[in-house]
Amino acid sequence: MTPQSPVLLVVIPLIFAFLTLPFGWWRKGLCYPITLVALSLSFLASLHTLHTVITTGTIHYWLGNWEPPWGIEYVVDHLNAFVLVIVSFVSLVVAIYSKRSVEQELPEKIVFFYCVFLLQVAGLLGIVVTGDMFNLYVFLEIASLAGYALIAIGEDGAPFASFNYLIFGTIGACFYLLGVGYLYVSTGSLNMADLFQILPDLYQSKVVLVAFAFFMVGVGLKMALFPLHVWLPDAYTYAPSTVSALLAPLMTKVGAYVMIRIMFTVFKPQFCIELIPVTTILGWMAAGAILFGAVMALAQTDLKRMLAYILVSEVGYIALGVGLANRAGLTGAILHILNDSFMMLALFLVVGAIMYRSGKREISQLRYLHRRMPFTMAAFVIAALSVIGIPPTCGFFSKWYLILGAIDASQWAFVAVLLVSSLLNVILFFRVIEHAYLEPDEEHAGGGSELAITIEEAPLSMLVPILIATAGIMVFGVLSGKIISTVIQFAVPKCF
Amino acid sequence: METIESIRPLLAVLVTLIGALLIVFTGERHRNLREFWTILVSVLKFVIVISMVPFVLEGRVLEYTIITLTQGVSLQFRVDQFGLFFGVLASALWIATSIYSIGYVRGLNEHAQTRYFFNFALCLSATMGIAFAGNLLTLFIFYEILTVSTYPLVAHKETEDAIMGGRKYLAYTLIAGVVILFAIIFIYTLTGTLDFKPGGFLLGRGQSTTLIFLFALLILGFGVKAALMPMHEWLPTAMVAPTPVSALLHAVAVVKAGVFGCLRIILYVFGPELLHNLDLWLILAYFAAFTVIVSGMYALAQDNLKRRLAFSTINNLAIIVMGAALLTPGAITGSIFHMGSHGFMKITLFFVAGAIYVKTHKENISELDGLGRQMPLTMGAFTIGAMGVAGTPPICGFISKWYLAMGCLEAKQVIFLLVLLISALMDVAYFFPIIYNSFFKIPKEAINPHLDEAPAMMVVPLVITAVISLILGIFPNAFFHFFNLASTAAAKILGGM
Amino acid sequence: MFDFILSKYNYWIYIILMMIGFYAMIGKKNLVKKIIGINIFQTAIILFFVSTAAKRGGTLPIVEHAHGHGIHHIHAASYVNPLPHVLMLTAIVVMVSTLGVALAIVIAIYRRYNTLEEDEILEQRK
Amino acid sequence: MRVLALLTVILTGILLFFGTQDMPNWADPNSPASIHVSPRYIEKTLEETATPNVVTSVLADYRSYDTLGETTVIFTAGVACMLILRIRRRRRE
Repeated sequence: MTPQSPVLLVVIPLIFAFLTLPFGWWRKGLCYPITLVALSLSFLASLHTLHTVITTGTIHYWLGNWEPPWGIEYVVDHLNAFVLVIVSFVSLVVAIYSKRSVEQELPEKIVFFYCVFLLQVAGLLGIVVTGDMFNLYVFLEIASLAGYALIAIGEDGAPFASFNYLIFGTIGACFYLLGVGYLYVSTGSLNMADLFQILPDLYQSKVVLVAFAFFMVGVGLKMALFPLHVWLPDAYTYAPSTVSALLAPLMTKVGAYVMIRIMFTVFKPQFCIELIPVTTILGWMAAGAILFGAVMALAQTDLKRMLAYILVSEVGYIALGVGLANRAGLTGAILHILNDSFMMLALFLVVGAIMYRSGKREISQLRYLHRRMPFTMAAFVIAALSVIGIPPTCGFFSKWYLILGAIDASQWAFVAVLLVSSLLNVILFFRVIEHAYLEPDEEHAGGGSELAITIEEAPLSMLVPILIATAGIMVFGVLSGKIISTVIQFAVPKCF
Repeated sequence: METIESIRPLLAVLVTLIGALLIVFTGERHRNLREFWTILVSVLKFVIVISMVPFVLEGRVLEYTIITLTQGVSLQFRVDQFGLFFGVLASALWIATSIYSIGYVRGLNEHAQTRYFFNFALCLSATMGIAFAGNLLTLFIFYEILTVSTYPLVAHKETEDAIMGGRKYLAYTLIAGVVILFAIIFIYTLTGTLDFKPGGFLLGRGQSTTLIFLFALLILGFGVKAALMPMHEWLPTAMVAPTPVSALLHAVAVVKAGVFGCLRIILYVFGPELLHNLDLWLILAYFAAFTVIVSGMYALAQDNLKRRLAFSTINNLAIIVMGAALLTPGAITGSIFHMGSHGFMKITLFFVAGAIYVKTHKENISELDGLGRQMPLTMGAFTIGAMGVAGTPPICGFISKWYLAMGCLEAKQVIFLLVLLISALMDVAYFFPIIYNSFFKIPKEAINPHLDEAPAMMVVPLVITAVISLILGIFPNAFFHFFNLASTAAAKILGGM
Repeated sequence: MFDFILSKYNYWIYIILMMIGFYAMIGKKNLVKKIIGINIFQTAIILFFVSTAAKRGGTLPIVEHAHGHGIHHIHAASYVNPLPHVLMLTAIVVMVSTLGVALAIVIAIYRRYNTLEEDEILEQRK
Repeated sequence: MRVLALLTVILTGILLFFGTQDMPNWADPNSPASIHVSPRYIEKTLEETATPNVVTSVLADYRSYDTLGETTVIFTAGVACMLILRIRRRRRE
């Protein structure tokens, strides 16, 4: 018997999204618990899916019981089961966090906010779980539309940033659709597994080459891969805290997932490696992304914008791992999908909490913050160390595999980029940490000055998610070997 | 070699980690309780560490694997003689340092004391992890934790100088970290394993140019913390830190971790045979000898007491590396033992510098005239420490230098013997004036002629470490067969040859 | 050569349309013109899809004699390909939705800046 | 900026032109899309769905999940518009 969990994990948030409207109409306060219930159920379903995949192998779920390639099929293998768990868990954590932040930032929009929030999550999950090219497009649009709306309701510059995002996002989605069309014209199929079988005979066809190019550009726009990242910094800076915390970890990672899926399970790896030098180009773009993101981040005075540029650089790591096109590199890339989700989650949650308490996020305004919000800042430090790549945080281990992959591939330039980027991140984060922790102007005459500034920690509903994310960073670091041996090594395409 | 599964090394690491958490949650409001945790944990840790001595002396190895990190490499502790030697040294000196610290921070009414003790505990936890690490990756993980947890200690004063010192420290050590990481991953791609093995595991792997390159990277990387010249720049700058931190940095945790890393690389990764084949040992020895001489000259030129001590540290660390590079039984024994003896002696010297600062707020050597009359115990301890560093019998520095000298002869390299002698002369040259002036010179300005020592919390530890230096000089095997640990480690490494 | 151009004329039309739309999206300064660009772009894609469904000699994909008696064989070749039509029905809806959200955002922008010209908005945001 | 836009558009156009060379001719009954997958919809629609209109049967049966997605997209757009356009009610105090 096929388990129902793959479809449940998408449908549950969908149904609950519909439910938030009538219930929210009746009692505004019900939206938050409804969202939590929906996402918890979805998370449980994703856990069940992952468990099933680990124990019995790939799940094929035929929607409406129409056999593929005629009907739509959900294919859940180790790769997307892994990403599903990440997506549903991160969104659950953000949902827990959202309560106070939304009440403060968007008091009159609560009902619609949670509805769109759930749709966003449903869209992301739908992208990840599907095995059909066109179905992916539909859910991509659900996620994108929800994303545009959520970003547009942020602070002053938000609608304009969101409009830019909409333009680029639509170009990306249209290119993707065009790619689907080209593949359809040359094969007659929309099913990924079916395409995987048919395509090798057509690798010389110019239609397929162009389709591939459109896929890469389209997905590159969605995952904000340098130099297609232009929409990202503005959008994630001006979006409401909760939304940044939801989209920054997930949207780009889901994009990265789609890229891996298309490159290695719709097309065959040798197509991207030998027939056309996609992976090489991707590697260099990624190297550019890593350096560009870090350097631009250095130029920022706004903490949230700095994080947005760091995100650009982090996306580069994933792309670099894919571009290395060997087992270690891909392991690193997939591991980084997990690690970076949690790092970005923690960082954006922390910024949201700081905003909530002080309304400030200029780096120079962070003074004394370690006394007012000790736990939040501790979480920030741990996340920062993880981005830098200090063991035993999880960021170190993805770097480990990426460097391993780069050495295996004898790509010394990439090794250098990875190492240098660590150092740039040190400068980036210690600049912030110095501001928050050290107080050079002050006279330290009395030991009693510690008590002068009272603790004003974020409310518990925000603090707990932050601590969960931070704990995740530490735990995934220590458990990385375990995660790789149970999931990721099967998620890497077999021919590597 | 018999291997025993034992959780003790993990406990030794964890106990300080838990201690650190207890310190944070106790906080500023309950100072005495917080300090109680510090001392309790340091004593507990010491007990755990010495409980491993009997096993290791019998030639057994205690091992504990926590979790697999990546294929063929685990987060693993393995306690052998060399690691245990370092572990005993660090945990013993931590007790002294924590008592001393309490006296120091209370004497000066320092700010952010909780952070200070927290990071101190974290540092020690990391140091213990380094000592007991069973493979390069585990070592590296704790090495980086040590780097990060030391940063707040260096920048503790939060003055412009302190922040710059902190930045410099981070820049040097993290760049080094990156270099080491690269080399480690490279070794992993060559061999698929990173487990330490007495006598090395790289023999016969990879091309000689690659290996030379890797060796250079690793020595440069670990050499930063070990303050080998020209990567020493951060160390004198880091002297802005509170004195107990300097004591910890210089005698125990950071620089010794660097030297420990170097020795692990030389003796347990590359191994004597490979280094002989590649002729790297001689180059390394010359490199270290260069540092020995130059740092000695620098030390002569310093007026700030702590900076002079800093350069003296650089000098002694280079001697340790030089000894290890000679790869003879005597030299290795001497260099391992010198890690310990230098630890006890140098911590005494720093304790003295701190005690002087707390009592008189003086930092410069030229101001110390006649201080011996005011603080005889303190300056007496200083005399023992200083003479020990110079290698005067019967203080423990003599024994290590004796073995090092023997090692030079065994390796038939008289030039290094000369270097040793010159450095001993320089030690005398930069320490003797201090001792003489403080006891016999009549001060320019009136100084308190009465006995007026620093707080007991500070004097007691420094006297104890001085006395231990003396005892170790007379009975090198006193306290848990200290010397035996060093000599058996050396024997085991060379057993493979 | 002439034959090559003629036999694929559906593609040329869609390519030209798409380039016009694409240029409007990224080249125009007025936000509403950008949105119009989106629409042209998407319409081009719809045309492309639908044109691939055509079959010479095929008719509407509604099966004749559906309620006749007995079993008679249905030839797929006599009906055009239904799948692109279905996909485009979905895509049209997606496009309408995008248009709606885009217009909503534009209204929000207009409320804040009182203009829809990109450079004027950028001027105000400095 | 406009030059850049024009350049991008022309590049895209060239790419599209390049791809079109290998496209099946217009209304070719033997194009891959006409042979693979789609024939079944036409041939089996009566038997499997009892719907003579094949577009309907694909839309509402074979690929009905896409249609669910489609309705969700509209729903999303509607809620999104309300979310964006809802103005803060300023309390008159």
